[in-house]
Amino acid sequence: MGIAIYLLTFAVLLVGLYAIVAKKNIVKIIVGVLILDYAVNMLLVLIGYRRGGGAPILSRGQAPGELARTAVDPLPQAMVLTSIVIGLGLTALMVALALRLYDKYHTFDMKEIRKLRG
Amino acid sequence: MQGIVPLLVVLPLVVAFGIVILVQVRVLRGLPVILACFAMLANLIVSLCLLGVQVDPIFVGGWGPAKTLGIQLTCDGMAKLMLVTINLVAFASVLFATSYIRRFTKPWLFYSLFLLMTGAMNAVVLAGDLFNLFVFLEVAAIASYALVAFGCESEELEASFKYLVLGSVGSVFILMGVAILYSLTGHLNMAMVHEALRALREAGPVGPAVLLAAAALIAGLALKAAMVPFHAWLPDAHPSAPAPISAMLSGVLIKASGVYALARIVFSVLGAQSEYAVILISLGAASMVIGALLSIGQWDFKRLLAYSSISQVGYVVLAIGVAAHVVSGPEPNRAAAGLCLFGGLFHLFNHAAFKSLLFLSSGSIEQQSGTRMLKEMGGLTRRMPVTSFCCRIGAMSIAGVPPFNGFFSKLIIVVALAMAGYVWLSALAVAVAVVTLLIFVKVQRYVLEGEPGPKVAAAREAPAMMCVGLVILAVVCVASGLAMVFLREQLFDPASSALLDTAKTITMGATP
Amino acid sequence: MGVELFIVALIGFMLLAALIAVEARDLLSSVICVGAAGFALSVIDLLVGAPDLAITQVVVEVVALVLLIRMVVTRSDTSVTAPRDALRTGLVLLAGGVILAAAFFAVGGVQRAGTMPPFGEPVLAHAKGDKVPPGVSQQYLGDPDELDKVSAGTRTADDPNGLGAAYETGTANAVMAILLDYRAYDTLGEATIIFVSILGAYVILRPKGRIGPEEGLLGRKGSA
Amino acid sequence: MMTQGMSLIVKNTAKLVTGFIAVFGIYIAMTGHLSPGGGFAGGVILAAAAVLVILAFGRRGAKGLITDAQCHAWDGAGALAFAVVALCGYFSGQFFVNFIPRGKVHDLASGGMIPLANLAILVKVGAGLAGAFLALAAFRRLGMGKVA
Repeated sequence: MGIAIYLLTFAVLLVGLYAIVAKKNIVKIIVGVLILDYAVNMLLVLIGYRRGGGAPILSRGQAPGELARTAVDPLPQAMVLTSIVIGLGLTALMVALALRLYDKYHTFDMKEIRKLRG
Repeated sequence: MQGIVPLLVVLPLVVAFGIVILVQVRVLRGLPVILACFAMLANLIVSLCLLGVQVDPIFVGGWGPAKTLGIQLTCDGMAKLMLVTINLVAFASVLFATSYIRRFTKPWLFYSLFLLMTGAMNAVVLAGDLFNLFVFLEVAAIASYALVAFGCESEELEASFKYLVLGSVGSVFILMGVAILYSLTGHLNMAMVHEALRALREAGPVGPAVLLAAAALIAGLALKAAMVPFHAWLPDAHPSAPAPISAMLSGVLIKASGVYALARIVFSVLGAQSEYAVILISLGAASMVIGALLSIGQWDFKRLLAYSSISQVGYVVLAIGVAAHVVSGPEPNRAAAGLCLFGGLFHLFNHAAFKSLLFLSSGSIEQQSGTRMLKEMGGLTRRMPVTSFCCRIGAMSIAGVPPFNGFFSKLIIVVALAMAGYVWLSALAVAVAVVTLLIFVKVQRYVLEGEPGPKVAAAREAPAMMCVGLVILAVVCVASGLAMVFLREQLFDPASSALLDTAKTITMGATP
Repeated sequence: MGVELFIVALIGFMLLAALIAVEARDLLSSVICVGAAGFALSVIDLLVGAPDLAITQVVVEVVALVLLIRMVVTRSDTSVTAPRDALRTGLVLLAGGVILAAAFFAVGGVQRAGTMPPFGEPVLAHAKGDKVPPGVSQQYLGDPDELDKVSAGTRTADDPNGLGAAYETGTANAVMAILLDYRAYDTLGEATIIFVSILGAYVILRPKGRIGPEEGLLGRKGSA
Repeated sequence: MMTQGMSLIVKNTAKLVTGFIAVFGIYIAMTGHLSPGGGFAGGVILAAAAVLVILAFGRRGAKGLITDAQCHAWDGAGALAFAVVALCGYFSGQFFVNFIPRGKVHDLASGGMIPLANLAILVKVGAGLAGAFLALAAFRRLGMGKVA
């Protein structure tokens, strides 16, 4: 089961890669980048999972030793938080670029854009 | 002395944040320029001051060194070399930009992004932690995506989009590699990962997981460095940017976030194994040849320079790869490896100087004549004496004409490759050097000599600040060639031994 | 086992949503499918004990989705008509096959030696004497034996060294402790990234880049 | 027609809930060191409140509440505040050192500089994203004018 989980994650990554390489539409390419981000974030979260583990947050009245024995790995979560932020920043930038390109060429199609550019 | 290292990163960031606030106050409109110049000057001075000083690893937040809980900053010889290179080119570019950027709207955005990019590059170079490296790679990359599109013209937007998409694919691969390495070792600190990987290797052969991580990291970083199968974005992105940014991108960004990170990861994290070395050698050789061949046919000045960047960075990666291969053997020939690294790193420094110089002079020519096409230029020697003199120095340096620095670094690479037993690669390097010479003879013939075209007739000498930026880099080009022996002792030997020492610790216990 | 089944189902859903998003003819549906995949990811985050990520993923998804929908909805050119590029598709299939095969080896589909640790057993779960010790995260969470001593009263917490985030930083949430104390420098980078990308968006959305008449750089007429 | 924003129902609902959303964002950020959440999530929620206002009332209508210049200034100020927190540590020994007493776990005032850093990030992210959305909304009309 564990292998299936990892392989499915890589499959999601490949779908994103496919969209970026094979698609010509700007929106589809943006979608591809988003999917790539999801896939790699998911890989990181899954790496930190400990079977039966809870969130690495000490709740009131919980023994700290108990938490240290059972909690999932907090470090990948911190990494993913940063990575999500990067994804959001990239999305904002890509949307701005896409709007600007649409403004110049009136299309989202990269092929058309090349043609118009001559 | 130790304590000032983080300032290299924080000062540009703080100034960049400050500019955004200051600009809202109307009376202070002129301040961003001055602040940016002073921040860059301060950075240059700090990085030069660090040269003679032994800096121990710094643990941010005080979470070390007993337990490496925090992020480590490594300021070893290699990092110092890169810091000097980055801040030198950045200082010259920002001086150049003070005049150049006047024709763009909202120049404060430019200065803010420029400072953020430079600060992030300094941080990349100082990083001793895999994830920290990734984060600041992203900062530098995102700033450069925006700067490529700074003119908001159609071509620039398209180039920026292409660059952004390919760049983020590269980042995703790098993050994937970091994730897999973390899952194997439980550490992010480079030294600790290195240590844990060595323990794993002593227990058994290199596992598929390490290979996948290495492949992901090398592919991602090669994308950032525009090595040949991954170079598609560079010839669009670099020429589209404003000239000071082209100089930064070609001169230092692809080296800090590509070549430097590759060398660091291969030597200090994964360990110089022959598998990785072979990959580096083939990437380097392919880039060297194909970049040069693609560059011959170009008639757009900046595009030609961009293609030749691919080729010249190929030299550097080739030399580093050969050094890694030499080290990975059972009885490493340290002298040959050291010479390879010296050649590679010297060429890295030189390429930063002359390619930035050429890009800046192309920007100066473009601003005065309004064209980038070689055929429309000509006869600039009389019209723009300073610019064309600097341009000539840059062209002769990159072509490898004897008294200039490019000649020495190429010569050392060729000799070192032969010494390490790679005669064919050495011959290839000579052949590419000849092609490069031809390319830049063509550049000089069309840009500087001949009859002035109709567009160039009105051209005058560039403003003083732009000339200052050009002259600084031209002086560096000439001086680093002449002072090679001195620089080798001060700058390059510490850098190459920093790489070799970390590589040595891992190859000692390695099983083939 | 129950959690793993859920996770497999959710990733399967994500895969499906991603495929639809990539192949849909209508751009709006494609964007919405990506949003669905993002929300599925936040549910996965909840299942594997990462509520911080779940919250962040949800709110980021909402804002990103608003941006994307605004981008698509007001443009007239919202559907894809271009045929597939057979060469590139083939190339991707080939590369994808290679990557999947490499991943299959790396996650331990064939043999156990030298692969990634199996799902649910991270390095953190290793014992101290194992070949690969638990790694840095155990130090963030604290040494369980020492923490037990503190709870039992046989050790005071005056010297928090080795007692983990709760004692060393005074923070109940270990993820926040890592993010803003142990690795705060990364977070400076993170804040810088969002700053840079927003400045970048301003740069790109300026109505005009250059002062003076717009003219193409290469001598020909610029934009349409 | 977009300049006037959306319908009256949307506007009134937006008026009602915007405050709650903003307060929730601030709450999430302030308790980030005790429970899930944190400055970044809180900032995005705060920005979502601003986005709601901009969408409901149009860019012109939202002008009384949010302007470009304000967003720029707060964006920079938040980032600068975070850097200053870092630099305070720098002057008390090490870069980014946690210079404030740790306090008692589960208290609001625990974790030393972590709540401060969370607040700085809240301001930064909230203002930054709101500003970016404002710029995108402004650009939309610019583009519409050119489309045939």
